[in-house]
Amino acid sequence: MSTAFDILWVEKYRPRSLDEIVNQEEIVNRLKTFVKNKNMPHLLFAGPAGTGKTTAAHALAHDLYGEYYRQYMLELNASDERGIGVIREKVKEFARSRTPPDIPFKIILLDEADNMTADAQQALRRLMELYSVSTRFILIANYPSKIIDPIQSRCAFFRFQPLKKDDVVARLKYIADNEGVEYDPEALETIYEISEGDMRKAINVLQAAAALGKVTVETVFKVVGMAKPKEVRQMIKTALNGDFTGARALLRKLMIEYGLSGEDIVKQIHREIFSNEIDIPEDLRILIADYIGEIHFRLVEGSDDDIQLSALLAWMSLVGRKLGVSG
Amino acid sequence: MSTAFDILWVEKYRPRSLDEIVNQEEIVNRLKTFVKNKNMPHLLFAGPAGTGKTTAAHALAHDLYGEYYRQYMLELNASDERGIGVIREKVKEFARSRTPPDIPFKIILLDEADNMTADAQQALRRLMELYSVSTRFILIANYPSKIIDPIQSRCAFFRFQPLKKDDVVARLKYIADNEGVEYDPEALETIYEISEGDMRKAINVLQAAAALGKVTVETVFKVVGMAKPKEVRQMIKTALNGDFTGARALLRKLMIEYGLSGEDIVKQIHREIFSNEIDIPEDLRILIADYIGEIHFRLVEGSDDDIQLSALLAWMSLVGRKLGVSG
Amino acid sequence: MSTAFDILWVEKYRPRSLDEIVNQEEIVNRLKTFVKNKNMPHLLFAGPAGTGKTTAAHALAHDLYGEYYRQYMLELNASDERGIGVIREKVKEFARSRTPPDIPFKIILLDEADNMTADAQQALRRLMELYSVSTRFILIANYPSKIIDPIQSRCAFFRFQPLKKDDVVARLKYIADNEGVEYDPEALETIYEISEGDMRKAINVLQAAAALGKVTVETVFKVVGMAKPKEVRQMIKTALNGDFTGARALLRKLMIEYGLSGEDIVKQIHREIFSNEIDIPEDLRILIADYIGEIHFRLVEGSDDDIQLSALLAWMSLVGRKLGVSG
Amino acid sequence: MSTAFDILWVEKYRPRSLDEIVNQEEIVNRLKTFVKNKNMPHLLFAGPAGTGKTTAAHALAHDLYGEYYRQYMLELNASDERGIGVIREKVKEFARSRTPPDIPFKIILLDEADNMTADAQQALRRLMELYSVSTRFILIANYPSKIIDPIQSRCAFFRFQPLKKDDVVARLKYIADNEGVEYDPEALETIYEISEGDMRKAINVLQAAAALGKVTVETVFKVVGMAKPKEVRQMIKTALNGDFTGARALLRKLMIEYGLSGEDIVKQIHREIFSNEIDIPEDLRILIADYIGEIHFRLVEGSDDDIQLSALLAWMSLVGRKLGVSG
Amino acid sequence: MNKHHKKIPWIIKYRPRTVEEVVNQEEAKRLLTTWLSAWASGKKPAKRAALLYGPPGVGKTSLVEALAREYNFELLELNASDYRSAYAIRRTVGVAAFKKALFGKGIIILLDEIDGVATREDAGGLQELLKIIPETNNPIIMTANDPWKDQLRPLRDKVLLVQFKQLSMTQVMGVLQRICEKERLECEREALRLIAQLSQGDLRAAINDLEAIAEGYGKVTLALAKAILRGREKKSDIWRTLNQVFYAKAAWMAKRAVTNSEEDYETLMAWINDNIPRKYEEPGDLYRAYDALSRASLFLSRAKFKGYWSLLSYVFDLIGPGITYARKEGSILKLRYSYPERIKLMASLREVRQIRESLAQKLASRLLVSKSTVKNDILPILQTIFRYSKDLTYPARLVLGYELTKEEVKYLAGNKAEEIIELAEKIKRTRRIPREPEREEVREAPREQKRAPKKKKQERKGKTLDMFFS
Repeated sequence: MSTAFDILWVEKYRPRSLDEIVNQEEIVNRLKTFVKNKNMPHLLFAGPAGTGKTTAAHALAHDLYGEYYRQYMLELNASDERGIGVIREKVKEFARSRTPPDIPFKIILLDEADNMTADAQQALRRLMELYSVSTRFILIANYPSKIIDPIQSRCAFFRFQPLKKDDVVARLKYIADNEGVEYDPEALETIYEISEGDMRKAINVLQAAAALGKVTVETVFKVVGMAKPKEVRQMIKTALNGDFTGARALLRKLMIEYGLSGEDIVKQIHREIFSNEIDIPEDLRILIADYIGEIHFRLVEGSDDDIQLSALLAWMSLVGRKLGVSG
Repeated sequence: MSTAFDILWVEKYRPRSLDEIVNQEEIVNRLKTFVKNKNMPHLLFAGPAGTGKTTAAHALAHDLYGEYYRQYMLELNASDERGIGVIREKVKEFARSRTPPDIPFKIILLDEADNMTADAQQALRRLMELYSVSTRFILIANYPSKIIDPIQSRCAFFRFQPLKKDDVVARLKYIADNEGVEYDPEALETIYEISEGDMRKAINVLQAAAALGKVTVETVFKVVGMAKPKEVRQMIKTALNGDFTGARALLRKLMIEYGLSGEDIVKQIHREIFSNEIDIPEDLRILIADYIGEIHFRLVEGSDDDIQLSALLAWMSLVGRKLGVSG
Repeated sequence: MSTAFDILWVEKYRPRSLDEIVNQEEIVNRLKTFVKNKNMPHLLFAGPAGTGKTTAAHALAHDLYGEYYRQYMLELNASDERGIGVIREKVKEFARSRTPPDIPFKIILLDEADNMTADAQQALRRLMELYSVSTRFILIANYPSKIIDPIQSRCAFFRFQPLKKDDVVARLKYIADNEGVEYDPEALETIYEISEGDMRKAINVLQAAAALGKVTVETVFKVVGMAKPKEVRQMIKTALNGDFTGARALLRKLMIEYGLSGEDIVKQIHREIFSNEIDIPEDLRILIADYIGEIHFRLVEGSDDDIQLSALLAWMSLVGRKLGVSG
Repeated sequence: MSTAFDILWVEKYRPRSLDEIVNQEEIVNRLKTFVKNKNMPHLLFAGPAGTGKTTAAHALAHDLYGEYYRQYMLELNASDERGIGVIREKVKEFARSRTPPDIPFKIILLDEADNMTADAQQALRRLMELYSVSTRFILIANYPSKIIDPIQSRCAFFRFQPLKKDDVVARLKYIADNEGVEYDPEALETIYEISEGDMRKAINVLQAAAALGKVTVETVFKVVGMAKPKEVRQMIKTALNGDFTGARALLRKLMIEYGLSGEDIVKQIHREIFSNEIDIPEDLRILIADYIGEIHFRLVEGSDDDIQLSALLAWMSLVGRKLGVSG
Repeated sequence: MNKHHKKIPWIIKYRPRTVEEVVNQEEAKRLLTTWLSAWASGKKPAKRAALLYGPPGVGKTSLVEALAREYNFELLELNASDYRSAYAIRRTVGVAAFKKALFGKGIIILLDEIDGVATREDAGGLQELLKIIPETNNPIIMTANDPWKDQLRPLRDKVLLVQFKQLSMTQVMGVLQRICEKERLECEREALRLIAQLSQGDLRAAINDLEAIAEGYGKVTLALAKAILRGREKKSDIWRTLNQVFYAKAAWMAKRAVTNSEEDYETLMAWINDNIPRKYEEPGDLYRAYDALSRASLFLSRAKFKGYWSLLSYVFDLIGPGITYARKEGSILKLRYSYPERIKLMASLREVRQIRESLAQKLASRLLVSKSTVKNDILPILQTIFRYSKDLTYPARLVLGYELTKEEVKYLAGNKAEEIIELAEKIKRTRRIPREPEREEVREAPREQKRAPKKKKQERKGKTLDMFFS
């Protein structure tokens, strides 16, 4: 029974070698040269979540060392490991361990390197120098600007692009078919929209939705804990029509029925404001986008969901009324 | 009614075993399989307040371990326990304690898990891994979106739906009959409406109404009104009439007599402002809601209750007088 | 291949003796007197990053003790070494070590001294007294105001000025030519602009850009993780023209294609607002600069990048429309 | 040469006996009676930093016990460990130690007593009674209101006043003449202004400025890491005149030329806003101060110096323009 | 000897020796005498410990010492300068509680300043004490300034509470007068009046001040008193500060007034908070003043909780000039300043919040909900039931069902409390309560509660024996 919960599709369908990676071609080609040359500099992989940075690093190691590559690769997570001290210890120990038969270096993979403080990065830089003979670092970061210059200037830089819609949908289809999952094609596109080019997230959503039965637009929204866009739009329209009480009733419904938090809802309102499905005059959109910024900030600071969202809806009905929008 | 003691009906009529739970059938069925198999993954129960999440967890434990199940279940509340450190200690100690005779694991119940910071959740994740051989976690959350992905992907997910009208009304009927309470059937429906699918709230209202005599629509509303300090509305009216000093006297009374915190009172003011029972022009309502948002933010940042509420009242008397509201 | 990544140009081209330092003439002259006299007081070097403070300290020691000066100089980093306790131990041990043949004192170089707490600085002061016979301290700080009075009053004070454009560009040229790097002259000026008088940063950027091939304006912006100013200006203009939706499309492009974080983009907008390349009426600039402060703070507090930058653009379109700017 | 930097003038010129203290006459007279009577109650010395509280305590002990008074006085500093346990131990041990030949009690000096936790103060309070036969306590506090009532009621209270300008300047003159330091008389007054009646700070600034050569207004501002008030006022006035770009140019100059941090500048602006040199309505001062506070908060939370100070100047230009202030 | 005696501080020299000499605590004396005579006659009273509370310097400790002498008890004193961890309490109090006195009728165990038991260093001390109290063979007396502190909550139900009143000015003066006579000092009556006034009922402070003046000058005149006691002029200081704020002529004056004020920020803000409406009248003025105060409070909390002390300066801007220049429309009212209600009500506020907290704790574990749910959802319903029930036997039965304390019933029932408590007691007396009440309904919780005391008893016996043998 527990197995159903143990194998994640993101693991199951993760490409094992560079050849299996179907996008990021330019990057893959550069990495393949390293494999061919049996040599490489330190690497810095940057780009949004779910664009395959970690996968690429593993595939590279796989192609360099073969199937049992993990003994030659030390995986660290900068936000997991407490402090540079721990990292230093682990690197030291790893550097002393057995070297691969064929390749003159081992690999240290440091995930979320941009989460390290500048001080810790300075210490890291020194580690990279110290062990540069026998090891290569692969640093993974979402925001390369948070990596200090001295490290950047020591690394070959790879920028991973967000995945294209077709690539993601094709992959989801492939997995769904392989797993014998029923699905509405529309649902897969919805998954792409929600995951914003993050392949890992997309596959996770697919798996979660599949657990509920056929994958439909409906079930997708259910598992990601989002309200259906139509209902959110309904609430926005009601508010802009000046019917605050009505909009607030819809808000309560979203909070209670979908179990959405204030931040969830604000983000969805923000998303809908910019969708084509809703016809809002530009100047109203501007006003709302501005006010949403304020409300989101207050929520982040810990203010009460209900209070802040009521304020937002109240405000929307006021401007809606003033500008005579009919939603 | 012959015994000397009485307890609250929510306690008295709480289902003890899964069989006694009359709604959330799909969930109950899935949970029963766990009992039958004497095995289960980690669980995540999400859904609005009063839909029976905690009750289900206890019933599950009851059915697994029998009447004295509490010795095999560690109950924690994330917002009560100070920090992950405390939780870690308690979990550690509990894991070491006696194991149940028949089942290979003990249960750790973590309520309000969505109130934990992301960092604390990361630490929790590690705890779940560490003790996964001998324990299972049941996490309870109002907002599943606030649970980090790595935890979600390790748990079987159960979404509790708000209860249906029929279910709630039937339950109320059963209790009322059992307790020998007279009632108008209509009143029970009113109770359902008011409690928004929250069974606990519904039973509480029923009990309070019954204490006043026959349960009628009238008494239900009366009870709901009584359960809110009447001083709140009076304070709002006094302030909007421009009488700051009078309003503040009422504020002090609320704080001293009811022991309410600044946040409690702000929330109640907010609720009143948006209720239909108080007659305020729409744009005034918005102006007030906006300032309430600001004051609530200042309170959350830790500033003084009394001062912040005085400021709110001062502002309300100002706008009240300007706009000539008579509350 | 790996060598190319191992030697940092900042190291390779660092001046070794005071004579090789080409700027900060006044400071260099004062330091040379110390060498001539073979005596000096404690020193405090203050000034922005990359103005040569550490380099000057090393050059001074080099000129005092000769090529193997490092045995007579203890280098400590206040933010690296954990606590004053560690510093005290190291200083104690160092004071006991061999004295230079010719000079009656050894040097202790304490970098980032302004990062020490006031308490630690008090302890440091006592160390300076205790070992004043046989050692001299050189304290390095970005902000001298963070050094406590009793230490300041014991030190000769040197303020390092930011480097001039010509100095920096000339140095970059020299290095590029020496390393056989191709470059657009314009690119070197861009590097100066970006590094704001910080020589170390400038050289690091040069090296990183050179790793990608010919150094062009393009590659420079690529390695520093910044959008091209032209694109940022385009977005600003679009917003100020009142085309919020258009501006937001450009924003999404910056975020996704360049992988820029919200903070990166806000900083770049702030920078462009004050550039000569964009023609903004003064009152508009005022309004925008004020609002950018708010938005940057919200981001620092953890609010959502997309929401906050949308709010900023919305607000810019709003004022743009009101004031009838045509960008 | 090195000696000049080793002896702190605050130490060198600290009065040794009560007779040498030239200000706080009333207090000194009362203390002298204690010496004459060879008896005293517990004492509480309160007042701002640098008004001679610690000096007076030492001088009193000196006059009571003679030159080697330190063996009869136990000094506990805030930087020493002062948990309850330590207080209990140390005081008990000291009380048991040798008594002075002539005076029936020893002295325990507790510096910065207002920094002790309430718990520690509770422990202290009973000790004061228990050992009152053989010891007297002198408590030193900046904020006497932080001393718990039961302790206050056990002590004779001495309030130290901030020093008068003439006293401070005269003392600085005396020291400067004695040390053979050249100075502008104006510079000494500037030192007084900056140190706000804190004699210790004043002497430290004098010494630090003297290290640069002749003590001038210029060098004084240089060593305290402050811009010249005139320049800060210039920036404020420019902003209030509505010339935002001009004000910002001055800001950049302050940041780069003086090497001031954002906090330094914010503090100086705040100081100048209330000066008479800037001619604005009083209520505007408060409005600005409030906004400065907000900006200051954002800075300490980690927001960007340049962005936040630009926002501040922008805001000031805005109100300046609106209200037609001419700074 | 005599010379040495002279050097003893007056607060010790003139501390009351007999019960008679303790000034103006008749009610407390009566309660304590009755309680102690019960002990003396060998009948242990129901509550085996007493907690004396009241402001400092009103004679709590002195009275205990005097009583011990009068009733011939030995006195064992533990105060905040002694360790009071669980271990220390067990070793000292635990032993003394079961010891027979060598001389006299028994041992009074005096735990001074029980509110000063440190939360960390003395961890477990109070819990240990709670175990000893119901069993002790000797009277235990504790003193405290503030009995409503959170940590003392469990103690309050188990002890005899004895309140000590603040001394009046005349009473303080009387004592000072007597000391002057004994010391053969020349004392001006007006000087004594000032000292008494400034002491605000703290006799110890007054004696100290008297000594400070007398020691220095050999006489006590009004002029000397004024000169030397300036530091204690708290009240007049706050009035001066308020005047300087409300009537300031320039921003810097108002700012200086608040910066130089002796009061801590919270107290100062409480004074301003309560006195704004006594000076300002126009709604606009009121609003501006309160908004400034509210911003100040925000800055203060940021300074305090995040450690950004540099932000304090803005607090002063806002509560000084910010208040002054809030007045733009109306004129200034002539009402006299009033003492902040908030400060007066602090104790009762803390009390009611604590009752709410203990109710929440009790109900949360029974109802399987969080404490905040109890506070926000359950308590209002209970209040409705307790206040408006047609038949009060119903709430009375709930009192028994949840073993509510009197304090808790008072909170829930308001003015119906007495009636409900009486009813509950009647029900308890008249109906036989089954050993295991409502087995079906109340499963785990009550059983745990029943089991717990038994276990404790065994533990304690073991410990007592150990103590005798060690």
